[in-house]
Amino acid sequence: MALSALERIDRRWIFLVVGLLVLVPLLWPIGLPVVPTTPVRQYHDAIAAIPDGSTVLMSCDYDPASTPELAPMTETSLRQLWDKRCKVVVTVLWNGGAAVVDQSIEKVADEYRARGVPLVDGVDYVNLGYKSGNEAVMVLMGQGIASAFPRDQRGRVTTQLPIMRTVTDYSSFPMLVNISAGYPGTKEWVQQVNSRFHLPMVSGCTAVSAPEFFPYLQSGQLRGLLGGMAGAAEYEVLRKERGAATSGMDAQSMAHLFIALCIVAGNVVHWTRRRAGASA
Amino acid sequence: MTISTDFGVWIAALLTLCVFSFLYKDNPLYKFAEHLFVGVSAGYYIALNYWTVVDQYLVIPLRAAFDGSQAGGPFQAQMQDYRGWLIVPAVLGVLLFTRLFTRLSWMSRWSLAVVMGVFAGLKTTGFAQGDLVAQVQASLVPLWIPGDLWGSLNAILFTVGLVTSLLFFFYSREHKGVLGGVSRVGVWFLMISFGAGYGYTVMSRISLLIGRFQFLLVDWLHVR
Amino acid sequence: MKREIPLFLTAVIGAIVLAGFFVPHPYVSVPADYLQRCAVIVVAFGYALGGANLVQVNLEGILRRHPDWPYKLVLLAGMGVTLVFGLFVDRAKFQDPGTVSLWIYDHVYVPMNSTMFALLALFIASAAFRAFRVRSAEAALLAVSALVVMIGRVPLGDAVMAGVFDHPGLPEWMRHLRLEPLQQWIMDWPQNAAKRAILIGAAMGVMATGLRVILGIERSYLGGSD
Amino acid sequence: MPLAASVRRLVPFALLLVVLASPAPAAAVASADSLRAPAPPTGLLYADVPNDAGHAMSLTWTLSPDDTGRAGVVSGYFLERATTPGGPWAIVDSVESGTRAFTDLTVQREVTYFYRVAAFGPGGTTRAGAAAGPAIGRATWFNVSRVSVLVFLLAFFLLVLYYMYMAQTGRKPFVRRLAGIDAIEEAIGRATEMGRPVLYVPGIQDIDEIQTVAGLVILESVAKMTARYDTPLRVPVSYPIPFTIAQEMVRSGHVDAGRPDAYDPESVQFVSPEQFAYVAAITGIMLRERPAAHLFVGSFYGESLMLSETGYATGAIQIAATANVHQLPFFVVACDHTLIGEEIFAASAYLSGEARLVGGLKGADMLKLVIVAVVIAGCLLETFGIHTLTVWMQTQ
Repeated sequence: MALSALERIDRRWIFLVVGLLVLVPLLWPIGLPVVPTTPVRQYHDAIAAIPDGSTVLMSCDYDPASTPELAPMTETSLRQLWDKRCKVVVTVLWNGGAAVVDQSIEKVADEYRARGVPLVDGVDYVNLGYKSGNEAVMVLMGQGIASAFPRDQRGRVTTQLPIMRTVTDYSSFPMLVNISAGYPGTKEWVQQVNSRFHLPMVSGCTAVSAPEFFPYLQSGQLRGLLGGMAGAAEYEVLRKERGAATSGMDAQSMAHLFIALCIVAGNVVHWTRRRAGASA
Repeated sequence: MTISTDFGVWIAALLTLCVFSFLYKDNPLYKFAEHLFVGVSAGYYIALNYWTVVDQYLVIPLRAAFDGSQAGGPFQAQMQDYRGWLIVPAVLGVLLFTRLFTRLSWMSRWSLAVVMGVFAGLKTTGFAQGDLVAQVQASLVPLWIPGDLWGSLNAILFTVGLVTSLLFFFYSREHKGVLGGVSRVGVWFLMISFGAGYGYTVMSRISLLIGRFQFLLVDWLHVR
Repeated sequence: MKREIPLFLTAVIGAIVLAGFFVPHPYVSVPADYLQRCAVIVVAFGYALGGANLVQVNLEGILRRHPDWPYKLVLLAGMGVTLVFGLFVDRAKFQDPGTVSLWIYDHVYVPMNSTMFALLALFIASAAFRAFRVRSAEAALLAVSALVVMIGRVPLGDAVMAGVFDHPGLPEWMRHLRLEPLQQWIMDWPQNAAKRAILIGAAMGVMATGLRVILGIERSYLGGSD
Repeated sequence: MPLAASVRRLVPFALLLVVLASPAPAAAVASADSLRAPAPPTGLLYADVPNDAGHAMSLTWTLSPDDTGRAGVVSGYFLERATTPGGPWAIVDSVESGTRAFTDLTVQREVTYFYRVAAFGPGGTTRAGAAAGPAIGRATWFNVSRVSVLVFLLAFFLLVLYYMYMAQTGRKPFVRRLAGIDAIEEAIGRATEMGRPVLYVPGIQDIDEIQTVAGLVILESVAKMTARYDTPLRVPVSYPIPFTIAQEMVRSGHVDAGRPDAYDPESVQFVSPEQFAYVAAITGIMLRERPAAHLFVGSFYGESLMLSETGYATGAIQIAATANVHQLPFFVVACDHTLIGEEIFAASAYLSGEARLVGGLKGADMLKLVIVAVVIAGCLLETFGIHTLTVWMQTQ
């Protein structure tokens, strides 16, 4: 019977369909309209409300595995901050991440330089690089950013960098922008820093962890939330950019639709077979 | 369409395909990539942690503490400037390696004890403030907002959901009678939240696949 | 003494760090800061221990000609090369553009790290078809909420629904039935309530574990029997 | 960082600002008016920042009457500090015009300081007439803004300790039996009927993950049941230490069941900490040995769906327990029974009957009742416009 054949289908056929559904819209985009949702607007507006020219802490806690979701957020956030002439101090608490984060920063900084905005590493922004120790590092930073990160990603002494002249501890920043792939990340920043050092924060996170952070958004512990690639795409739309996240949304839509179909079809096949089995 | 001529991009693309080959079945190409990955990441993490933590937190300050350049001597410690006292974590770090030798491995417990103590202290207060008190505090909301029926209904729904879900995890009574009914409502809320979690997890995983395809198409095959 | 000293250390250190949250006075905050720094340093050493462990286990596998020994050789070679360049050739600047270490990172570490997790996208699809069974009312709630969120969260679902519900002939309130507002409502209210209950419950679990560790009742982390 | 060094670091910065500010855009439209020295700021007030280690002093002042918000006479203010009212004065920092407050974070605890503020502009610098002081940064012994956290923490600790004590002295508090435990017994029963093994997976993490510990505790009870029924058990483990503990647990389960002879050391197998290698090994066992029951108890990540999917296809009874919330949906839809979240800890407390675990569980239960009461009371108070409780629980 056809249905029972469908139920025992080799899963590699399903892999193939998903692969094609993702591949085809990447080659021939449909350009579905992306409409920003409330948490994304809140994220955008919270950053917009930072006083122009202030120094912002941005912790990019992810590694290459999550770059499709998180690198677009990092880049768009940097653009929003630099458009406001903010200075950005970047830290990384994931062991695989410092170099991919560095590449994102330099990519965006080069865009500005190409447009004649002379962003200088160490003056307008700095990547303080990686530290192991998760929550312990966050609390150490509360006693002094420079002493928790004595040298930056390039090995320069942090206290000698012009950008660090106005940076002492968390009180030097009006806001923390956290881009988070899991542990350590947004949850730990909320627990150890947001309440303990009263530092307002926004979070861009992977879609997996987004539902867990909605309670923090509701409670005001987070001022805004970008969840996954869809969140990143909506943020790009708000900023009138057309980045990697937006161009991935067609493929994302197709795959979601197919998986939804899989759930429905799987159950229909199952129930039909059960009914057939019961009547036989 | 002109394929990349960068050797590195080719290596990256081939390794990507080796990993994808697991989808067909577990095979030598996948195993090769997996083992290479484990080795390279272990090596990378060691180098990273040496230069970013051990060198900066330990080697440089200790050298400065004992070369006589700092006023007050090597043990004149103050907040964030621990000088010679950093010998203690250095010893603890080295003791960790006794784990490799069965007969000495008990010494590594001292190092573990420090880490466990610090994290127990940090996590206990972090969760108590951020996840317990702050979350409960944010749940204290007016159940009736004059002039906003929709908002009031949502606030009531939210409170019911929170209380029933909390009582689902209550073990001191059998879940019968009223408590049984309450915990059943709690399960409904939990199931809705798991459904949302499912949807978001699907989104995450698909995004990662899109990211890899973008790499193969754009960086390797130079399509578009 | 092999267990008592570590248990005592954990208790004292845990108490100081815990007190550091409530007591800003330097008599407490300075030791707490120092201990946190010690922990960060020990954790960093932990990575080296992990590496040494890998060498020990895999070397043994190779010497005993374990069936997978050639792969273990690949593992050790990868680790050795990365380590030599990272520690001795590129040194503190090992993450700077142009170094061999960064080349290895970009072209070996990054693609594999990303692809390993991308595999799950495909497994999730086949699991959706073959192992997502609505067997009860509760599972039905899960399924409905999953479908609404999955489709409502991406442009396609919303675009299709917008075409239907935003039809000028339909009454205004029907626009709220579109999937995007519906999924947002699910996220904001019912799922948020349940997630908060889980957060609060998990917080108590962590606090109880913290208390047991500090009091020396929880000692599984010490391992071994003596 | 030593005080002197930090001040030295700041001086050039402040001077730089003064220099930079003078030929600012304002100079282009400089009128005679903008070249006069600004009127001084007044009313400098100091206050020790509360709830800290005594390293911060907050300063506020009234703007110079010439500080009109437009660039012109006042470019900014700088703050100076001395340890005696007569000087010598050192610059602490400078701020932009329009700023009325500044927090000096370079204060030494228990040292007496005097502050003064000055307005500067293209036309010169004017200091306020009087210095403010003596200002002393004092270290606080208790951060009062965190009192609600302390109250909840202490209440919880006392509850847990009380019930642990009760449990140890033989008055074991009542803990209900979970439906999941019955399901496990049923599954083992069915495996026995079918003459097939039981597969037990204690999660993918090392022993430092508390769920792994719970998984191993539950394994002991499972081993006891399988030993009693003489049903083979398969336990693939991902890390070395949980592996040795798992062996120990299975052995003692057999001893408890009175069947030490039936213990097969080969039933516990060390696989690999690598996620996909571990999955491949487990799915291999599922397909080759066709266990009739799959028990997944511990910490799981992305592999949860791969395991439960393959397991589902074999038609085995599947029971899962994990506190990793984002993996629960995959278990719920593919397993016959799922222990949700903290139920895994409740199950391990129930099955082991250990005083410390039961005490913790019971203490958490009581705090849950307190929280439910607080939420209901708080919502009612808020509904009637009374904010006392909400304000008290506000923490910093």
